[in-house]
Amino acid sequence: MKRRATILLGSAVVALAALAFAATRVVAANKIDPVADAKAFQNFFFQKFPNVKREDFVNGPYSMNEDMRRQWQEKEEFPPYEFALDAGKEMFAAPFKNGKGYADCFPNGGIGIRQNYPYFDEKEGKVVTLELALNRCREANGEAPYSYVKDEMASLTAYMAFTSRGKPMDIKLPDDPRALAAFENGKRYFYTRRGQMNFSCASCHVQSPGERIRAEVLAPALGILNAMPIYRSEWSGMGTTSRRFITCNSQTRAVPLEPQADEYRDVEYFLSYVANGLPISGPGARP
Amino acid sequence: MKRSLPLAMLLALTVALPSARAATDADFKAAYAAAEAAFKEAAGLRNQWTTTVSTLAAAKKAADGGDFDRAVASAKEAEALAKASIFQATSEKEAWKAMEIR
Amino acid sequence: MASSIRVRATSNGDITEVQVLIQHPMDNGFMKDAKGELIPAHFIQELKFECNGKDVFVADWGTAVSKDPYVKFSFKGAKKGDDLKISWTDNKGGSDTTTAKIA
Amino acid sequence: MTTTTGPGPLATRRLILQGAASVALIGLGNLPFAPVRAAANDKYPEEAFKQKSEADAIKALYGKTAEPSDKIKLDAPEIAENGGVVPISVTTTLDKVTSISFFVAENPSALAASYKIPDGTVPSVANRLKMAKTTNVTAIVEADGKLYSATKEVKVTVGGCGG
Repeated sequence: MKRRATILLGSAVVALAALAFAATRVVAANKIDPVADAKAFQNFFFQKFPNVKREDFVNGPYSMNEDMRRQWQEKEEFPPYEFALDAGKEMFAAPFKNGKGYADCFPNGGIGIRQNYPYFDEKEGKVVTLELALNRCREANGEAPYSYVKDEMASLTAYMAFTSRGKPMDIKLPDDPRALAAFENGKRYFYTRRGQMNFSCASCHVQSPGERIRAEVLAPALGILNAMPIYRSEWSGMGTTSRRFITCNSQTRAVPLEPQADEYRDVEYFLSYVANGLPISGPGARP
Repeated sequence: MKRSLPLAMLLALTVALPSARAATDADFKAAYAAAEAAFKEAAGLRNQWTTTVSTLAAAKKAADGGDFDRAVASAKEAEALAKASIFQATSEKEAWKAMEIR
Repeated sequence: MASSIRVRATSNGDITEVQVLIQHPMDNGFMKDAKGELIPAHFIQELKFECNGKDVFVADWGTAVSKDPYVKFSFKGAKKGDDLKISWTDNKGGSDTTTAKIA
Repeated sequence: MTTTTGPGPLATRRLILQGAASVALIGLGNLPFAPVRAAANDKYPEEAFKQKSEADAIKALYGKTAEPSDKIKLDAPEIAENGGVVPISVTTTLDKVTSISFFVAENPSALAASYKIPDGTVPSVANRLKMAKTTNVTAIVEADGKLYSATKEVKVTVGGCGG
C-alpha cells in the first residue's frame, strides 16, 4: 500500500489548499483534505459491508449478491469482453500511418499503467483520463480520434486494463491547487443531485449498493471505475467510463454532458483517487 | 421520495394554467420564448433535464401542426421543468455537502 | 481477420473439456434498430465439433441463444495435441470454421 | 454404442424423426440401427424451432413426451441478472444419453437449443440463453430412447427481447 507516501503528499496539498482557498472559501478550507476523504470513503464501505473482502469491491454488484456472483463466475469462464480484449491487443500493436504507435505515447509502452489514470496534468492544469490520453495520442500522430463511448475506445482500454490487472489504483494528487480544485469539483459532481429523478451518483452508489433499482443490483461507488471498461449485458456490448457516466445521467433524466467534459474528468479523478489501493479488475462484465 | 420538492413545484405550475379560450400562435410564441429562456438558463447551469428537452420539442411539434392549445400547454410544462431544474441546481450548490461521506 | 470462434480445449488425460465463444449477433428478428426498423433474424443454426474424424458434439440453435454464444461440454477419447475442428453455419448462409489443438 | 452421429446417410430427415420412426425406436433400444442414433438429428429441426408452445416443440423434435427425472440436474439462476444472457447448464447421471435440449416456455418459440450427444461425449452441457420474461426452463434428456425432463423457474426482470 502506498498510504504513507500519499499521506505525506496529501498533507502538503492540504497546506497549500488552505492558502489557495482561504480568500474565497473560508469555511471550506479545513474540509478539503483528499487523504482524509479517501480514508473516510473507504471506511464507510468497509463498515457498511463488513463481509465483503476489501479487494472485492471492484467487482461491483457481484461483491454484494451471491446469486449474481454465481452467474458472473459462470460468465467469467469465457467472459463476454474476450473479443474486445483481443481486438484491443491487436489495435494496440498496430502502427499508425506514420509508423509510430500507442506504445510511444505512454510510460512503459502503455503496459501495466492503467492504475495511474486519470492523472493531473500540471501543464494543462486539468485532469487527463486514459481515454483522453488515447485520443490525444491518435491526434498527435495524425489519426482521427475515436468515439469515447464504445467499440475501439473500449477495446483499447480493455487491453490496457487487462495488462494492469491486480495492480492497486495509484492516483497522485500533485502539489498544485488546481489539482485539489479538480478533486473537489469531482466530489461536488458526485454528490450533487441532478435530473428530474433528483438523484446524485451517491444516491445510488453510496446509499444503496447491493440493493435493486428496478432490475439492477447497484454497484458500490468504491472501486467502481477499477473495473472499466465493462461489457454490459444490458448494452449487449462494451462501454467505457465515459459511456457509464452518460448512461447514469440519462437514467436520472439528466441531459448528459459531452464525453470528457471537465466535470466527468474531475469525477473520474475523485472516484479513482478514493479507490487508491484497490486492485484494477477491468475489463469487467456487468449485467 | 426525495424528488418531491421539484415535482411539487412542477405540479403547482402546471395546474395553474387552464385557459378559457383557444390558444393562438402569439400565445405559443410567448410561452415558447419563456420556456426557451428558462431552458437556456438551465443549460448554462449544466443541469438540463431530458424531460425539458423532450417537452420543449413536443411544444414545437404541436405548434408546427397548428395545435396551439397543446403547444402552449407543452411550452408551459417545459418552462416549469426547466425552472425546477434551475431550482435544483441552485439549491444543490450547497446542499450536496450534506451527502458527503466524512 | 481474427476468427469468430474462440475455443479452449483442455484434456486431463481422460476427459477433454471444451468451451467456445463465438462472435455472432444472434438477432432474433423481434428487435428494432435505431431507426425503428425490425432487424431481421440472423442466428447460428448449427455448430459442430469434430475430433479424429468423428463428431463429438453437435448443436442446433434457435434465436433464443444469447448474442456471442457460449457453450461448454466434455468428451472422451482424445488426447493432448489432437485437433478439434469447430464449424458453424447461420440462417443467412454465413459460416466459419477453425481448428484448435487440445491442450 | 459405437459412433454414428456423423453426417451419415441422410435417411433420417426431420419428417422421419417426428413421427412413426421415433415411436418405433423406443422398442428397439440400443440396437446398432442407424436411425436410433438419429433420434434428434442430422438435419436442422426447423419445424421444432418454429413451434410456439413447449409441448408442441417437444413433440416436433422428439415425437413423444417426457417424464420428470431426479437424475437430471438443471442449473439456472433464480433471478436472471439480465434476460439476454442467462447461464443454464444441465448434467445427468442417466445412461445412454443421445441428446439434450433446452426449452424456454415463455419465449415466442419455446425450443432454444438442442445438442446431440454422441457416444463418448459426457452428458453435460452449459450454455447461455435469452428469456423474454419470467419463465420455466426445461431440459429434456433423451436417454436410451426415452425422454426425461427437469424444470426450473427463472425470474427475469430485464427481458432479453428488448424489454
